[in-house]
Amino acid sequence: MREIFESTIERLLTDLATPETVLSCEGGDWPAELWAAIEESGFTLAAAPESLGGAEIGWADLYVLARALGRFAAPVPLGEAMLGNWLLGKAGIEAQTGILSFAAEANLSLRDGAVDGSLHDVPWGRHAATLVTIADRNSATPTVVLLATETAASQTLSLNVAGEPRDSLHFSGAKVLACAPLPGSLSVEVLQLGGALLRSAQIAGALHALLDMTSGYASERTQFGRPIGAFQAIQQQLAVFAEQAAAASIAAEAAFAESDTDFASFTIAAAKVSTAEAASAGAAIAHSVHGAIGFTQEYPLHLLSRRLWAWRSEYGSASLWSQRIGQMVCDGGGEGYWALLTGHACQQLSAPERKSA
Amino acid sequence: MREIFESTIERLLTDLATPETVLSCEGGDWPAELWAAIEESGFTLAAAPESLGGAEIGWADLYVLARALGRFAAPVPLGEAMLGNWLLGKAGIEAQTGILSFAAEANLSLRDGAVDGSLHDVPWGRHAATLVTIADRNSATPTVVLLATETAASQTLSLNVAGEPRDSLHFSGAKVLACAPLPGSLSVEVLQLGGALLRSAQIAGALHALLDMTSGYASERTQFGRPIGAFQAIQQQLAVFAEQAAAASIAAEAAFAESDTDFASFTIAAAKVSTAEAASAGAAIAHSVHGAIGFTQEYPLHLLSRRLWAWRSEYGSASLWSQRIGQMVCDGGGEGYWALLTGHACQQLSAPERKSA
Amino acid sequence: MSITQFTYSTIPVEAESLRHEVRAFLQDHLGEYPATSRAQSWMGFDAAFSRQLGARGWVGMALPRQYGGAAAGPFARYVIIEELLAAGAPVSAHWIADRQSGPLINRFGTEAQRERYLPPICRGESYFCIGMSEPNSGSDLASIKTSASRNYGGWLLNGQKVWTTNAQHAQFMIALVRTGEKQAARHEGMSQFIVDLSLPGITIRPIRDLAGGEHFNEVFFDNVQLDADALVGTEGKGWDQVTAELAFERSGPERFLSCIELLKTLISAIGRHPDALQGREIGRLSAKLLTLRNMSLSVTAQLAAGEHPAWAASCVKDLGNLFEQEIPEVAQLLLEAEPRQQGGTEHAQVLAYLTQMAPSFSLRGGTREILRGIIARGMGLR
Amino acid sequence: MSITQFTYSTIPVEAESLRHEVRAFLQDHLGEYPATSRAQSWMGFDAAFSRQLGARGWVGMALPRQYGGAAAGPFARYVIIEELLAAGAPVSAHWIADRQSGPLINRFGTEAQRERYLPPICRGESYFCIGMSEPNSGSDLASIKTSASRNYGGWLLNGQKVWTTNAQHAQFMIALVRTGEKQAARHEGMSQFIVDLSLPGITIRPIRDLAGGEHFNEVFFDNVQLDADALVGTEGKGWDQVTAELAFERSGPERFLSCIELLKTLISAIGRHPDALQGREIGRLSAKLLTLRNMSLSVTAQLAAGEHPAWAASCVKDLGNLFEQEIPEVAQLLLEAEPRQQGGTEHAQVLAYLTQMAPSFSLRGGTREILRGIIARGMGLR
Repeated sequence: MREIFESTIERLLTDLATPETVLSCEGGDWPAELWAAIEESGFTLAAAPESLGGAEIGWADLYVLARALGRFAAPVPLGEAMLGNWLLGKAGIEAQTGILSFAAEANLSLRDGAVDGSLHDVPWGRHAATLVTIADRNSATPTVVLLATETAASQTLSLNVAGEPRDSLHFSGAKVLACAPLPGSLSVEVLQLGGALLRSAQIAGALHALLDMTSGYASERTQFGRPIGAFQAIQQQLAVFAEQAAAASIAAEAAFAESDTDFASFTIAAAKVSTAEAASAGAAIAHSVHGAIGFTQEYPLHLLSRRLWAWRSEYGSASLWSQRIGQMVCDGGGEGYWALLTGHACQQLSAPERKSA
Repeated sequence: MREIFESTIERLLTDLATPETVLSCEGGDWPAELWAAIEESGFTLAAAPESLGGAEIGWADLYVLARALGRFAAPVPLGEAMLGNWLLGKAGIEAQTGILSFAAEANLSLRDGAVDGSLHDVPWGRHAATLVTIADRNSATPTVVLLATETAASQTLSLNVAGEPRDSLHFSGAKVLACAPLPGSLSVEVLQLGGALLRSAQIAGALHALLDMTSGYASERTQFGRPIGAFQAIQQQLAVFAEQAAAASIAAEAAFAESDTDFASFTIAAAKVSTAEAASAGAAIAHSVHGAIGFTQEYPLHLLSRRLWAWRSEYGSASLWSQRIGQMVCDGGGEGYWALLTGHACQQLSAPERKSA
Repeated sequence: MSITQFTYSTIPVEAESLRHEVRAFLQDHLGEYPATSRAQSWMGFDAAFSRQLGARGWVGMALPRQYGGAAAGPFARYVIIEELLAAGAPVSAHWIADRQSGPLINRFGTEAQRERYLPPICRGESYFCIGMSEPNSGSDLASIKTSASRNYGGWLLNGQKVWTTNAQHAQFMIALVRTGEKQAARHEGMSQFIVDLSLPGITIRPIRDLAGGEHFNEVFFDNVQLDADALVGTEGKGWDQVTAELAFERSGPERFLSCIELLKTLISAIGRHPDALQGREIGRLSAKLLTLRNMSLSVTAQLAAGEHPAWAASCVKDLGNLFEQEIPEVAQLLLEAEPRQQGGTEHAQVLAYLTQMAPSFSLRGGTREILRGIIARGMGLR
Repeated sequence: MSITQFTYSTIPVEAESLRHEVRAFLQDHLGEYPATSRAQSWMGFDAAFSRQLGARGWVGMALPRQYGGAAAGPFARYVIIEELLAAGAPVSAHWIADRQSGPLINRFGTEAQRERYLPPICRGESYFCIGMSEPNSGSDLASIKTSASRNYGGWLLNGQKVWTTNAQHAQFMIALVRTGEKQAARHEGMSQFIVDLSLPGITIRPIRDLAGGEHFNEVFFDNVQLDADALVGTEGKGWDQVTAELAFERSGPERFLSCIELLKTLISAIGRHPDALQGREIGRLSAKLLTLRNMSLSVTAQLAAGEHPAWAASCVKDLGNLFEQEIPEVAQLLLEAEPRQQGGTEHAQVLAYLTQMAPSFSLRGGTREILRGIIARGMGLR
């Protein structure tokens, strides 16, 4: 399954998510042809149950899709659509075709089938047709809602550091397309966790591509009469980069594998920490090895490095997730530490507090 | 002045604080000959006012003494005696000859000329004849007291990671040798600041010696047919070490220079942070470059590295002093930041809170 | 070389007294200047501002009085520069002329060159760029190929420079080019020229950077006819002159203040009650900054004393770069404030801008590996 | 080589089921063992404990049944080992025999050697050390000089080894020595021998380390007469055999658990209400540990599949070392608990001990520079 998914998405992205397309989409252009091809592949519906129009694929197998999105810096909310349809499915709502995104940051109240409030940091919010989020988060009955973006009273446009849309949408008495109670097995932070999960795989993919680009450059570029990759100082940096990329890769894969049915919050948190730290180290080394050329818009390095800088912060920084792990670990004390680590798939973090600027 | 001080102490320590002496004193032996020579030099009294038996030398000039103590890993409380006599002088008490140390950590109450309570982490407490500390710290009238160690009811012996005595002394109704109110110009944390000041200079000195030892070793030791110092990876590490040693050196010197009359708490805090971080980096690089030989007791590297590990923690870790600077900076906000940095000599940290294990 | 070269040095009172004056000037002239503009630091271009600084005597102030300078010592210039940088003032127009080209012409130029070029520099009206790197030369400047050959009218210039900061705004370039055959000694046969960028045969093409800005340029020379007096200094000694020039380039406050605006917006965004992590990191960075400034002042004192502290200057540059590049990294860990190209707070926008610019800081004046190589050489290891 | 080599792998159920058993055993046998002893990790020596483990079948368990082993797969051994290390059990007596010498003899030894050496190893009674480094050889093992020359009775051994862990306690050493002239190919002409350390002509001198412990030794060979069957494997192929052996040595849990006891005392000392800095650092280290373990398990799966993941193993080793060495550094920043050689809390004593031992962790099985060189080679850079 994974092999077919991977080869399919790779073929599709190789053709339609070229560096030129990615660059042209920064700032808000929409890659209609790419999205059409993705919809046709059926991937947007993959995680939903078969009974609700999906293919009931688990996250373990979807890992390769999210990683490929990162490797190609794909300027589309495919990961977001998969997660949105997965949550709709959990709530018993029919899977959505079309451009679907989600909001983990929501301050939304639901009354009589209509919502008031705002959604923040919505990926491709300006382009999405529908959005999944959770209303009445702090009540006894948090509710999964599906909204049509056209019913938003207003939008506030934002771009992350890679020029990807991260918009806010404001609703005032807008009718929901569908709603259903959040199942008791899911926490209200399920979309935050899902977002962290997606970004960890995208970071792993982007790091992989960036490592290949950087070691290739080091082999070709000569200075002082030999390839710069022949200098010990450069070799040592590239080795560190490879280690970090490997750590990111396995941390992200572990998070998907252990979340196949329910989100494994400890492993997801660890994945976001490991990938965010690897993103920082990898982007720095890639730029250092490339020198000036890597700083130009025409060279594709920045398509990856700028996304690494964006994604490491989205759905919780390395600090936020570290602190949540740290709180859980300290709750268990030194005596319980090893058992916690080795039994981690069953461990869940307690509810978060989010700092904001 | 500095040149004479430096050449005098260096001659003395070269003769009497040999690596063999330092090693033999670890665990608690007392270098009587070394201490006798130091007392004869008059340095223990240097910082006290002339009117009270001292030489009224400012800290700017005493920097070279403290740095030399670090360079030679000298197993004596000369810095402690200088600080103790300085504080006695501030309080109008006659300078003390003999082995004098101090306690920054004190929980001592004074009544009718006698004290109850404990002193912690006292350098060479088991050897000292007299101790300076501040009693009634949390009262309206904190008091400088001079105690005879023989009046202690009991002692709890401790050694830091370099085998230097850091003892606790417990007093119960012990008569003080002298006492006087702490001058209003001094904070109750004056001994903590003074301790941090001394250790920053000792770290700078030890790093200097360790850098020389390590670059010398790298030039002599051959592997794969050439000196290991010819490998780019080793060169890059040694360059980082040199940068850190330079930073430590100037940070410590700045703290002494700006504290010539009153302790400049911001600069002292910055010195402890800079030297503690340099200590960590320098010790790690020195051990990494030396390999196995540096791990043996017979090679003198560890006489320096183990002191760096001890001193970086004493009188406040890099975290503690960073947090205190950070609180002060945040109090001033972004707008006031640059003025704070450039006017730093006048800035004082507010009173500390100390975490303990 | 030894770390004892770093001796604590303070700014003399007369230089320190300029600080109040320049702060008042900046308050008047940049009062409303937004943080997102200040974040450009010495990349911000404003010719009118440069002329105002020139009118106050703060451009080329270290140059002799007869050319419009103030014969000021290094510390006076230090105070002016660090205040401008700390405020994020737009100094890029005159920056290179003030910092490198003016001192170079004063030191190596002829009397006629001094009289011609230095007064407009001091007025803040004459802008220079430095032509060093070429395609494929990178850190290995001995491999440059652009050449000037003697002809009837002086010199004929051909070739190409790249990564030339501000070439699109500058009137002049100081170009390092080949004037002789490539020698056995790799650094011989090079010379420096003052190239009037308005001459025929010169094409300047800005290079767009990853953040969408245009600071770097490609500059092409196609049979550009230079006058005989375009040569500055001695024919064939260009490398030695450049090396002397680089010493100025390695230890000033521009080596550690590039992210000061982000540090300021970060501190304000954190507010008066930092948590233990925020307090630790803000304090740690502040301690480093204080120490770096003391190191930089120490090198300035050595320069003022006529010494050539290449080793010490490289220490400041490398530590300074690490510090500057660390600030966006730390910032994104202290607040859940995602960097924003569009929308978001001023802090989020400054964070986005400087996160993207930070990798370029270690391209300026020697890569990390090369700086550390210089230090290792100073320690006798190579 | 590619990072895609790291594929998430879980411990098979039958191996995982051993965990409960070994935990119960450790609870029974190490209940009161103090943290300061646990902190010695795999440096702690206790022959009685090793024999108890042997009796449970947990020493040499990967060896064939006919020699006393359990023919267990790599994951079963992994579970046992990580539980022993996480508990700080004193495993040093049998550690090298279990981890390196047993597998080596099983792979390269003769049937007679297997029958003679493997059963007592599996009983936890036979202890080995590894003689590799020599004075001045350091990381450059091709430069070793200790030699064995053929004579009437077998081989005559002369020379000196150094940094030999546990030689003072072991009955046998696996020694890499020169059996031929130094060749053009630097790594030829070496062979491995099983040296009975009770033979005449052998002097063992412990080396005191910076913390006062004695783990390393110098071992001198003065005309030591070895039997013909002391040779293990093929004459002249010692280097290849050692290289194969090193693959076992680079990626196990011993590569990142050396400071686990300090992490535990630190967590307990912090208590249930970490501040923002403490929470961040404890969580960050825990995330790293989880990731390292997943990497290590991935390499184990590759070994189980008969692959030779040298590149991947070096990644685990280098990251693991960095992690282990970081723990004392972080610990001293999170609490004002000064490390104590004498007095102070148990945490302060564990901190002192591991602060001092940590530099030695990167001496084991290849320095940082060499490991990174292996990785760079795997990437095609050299």
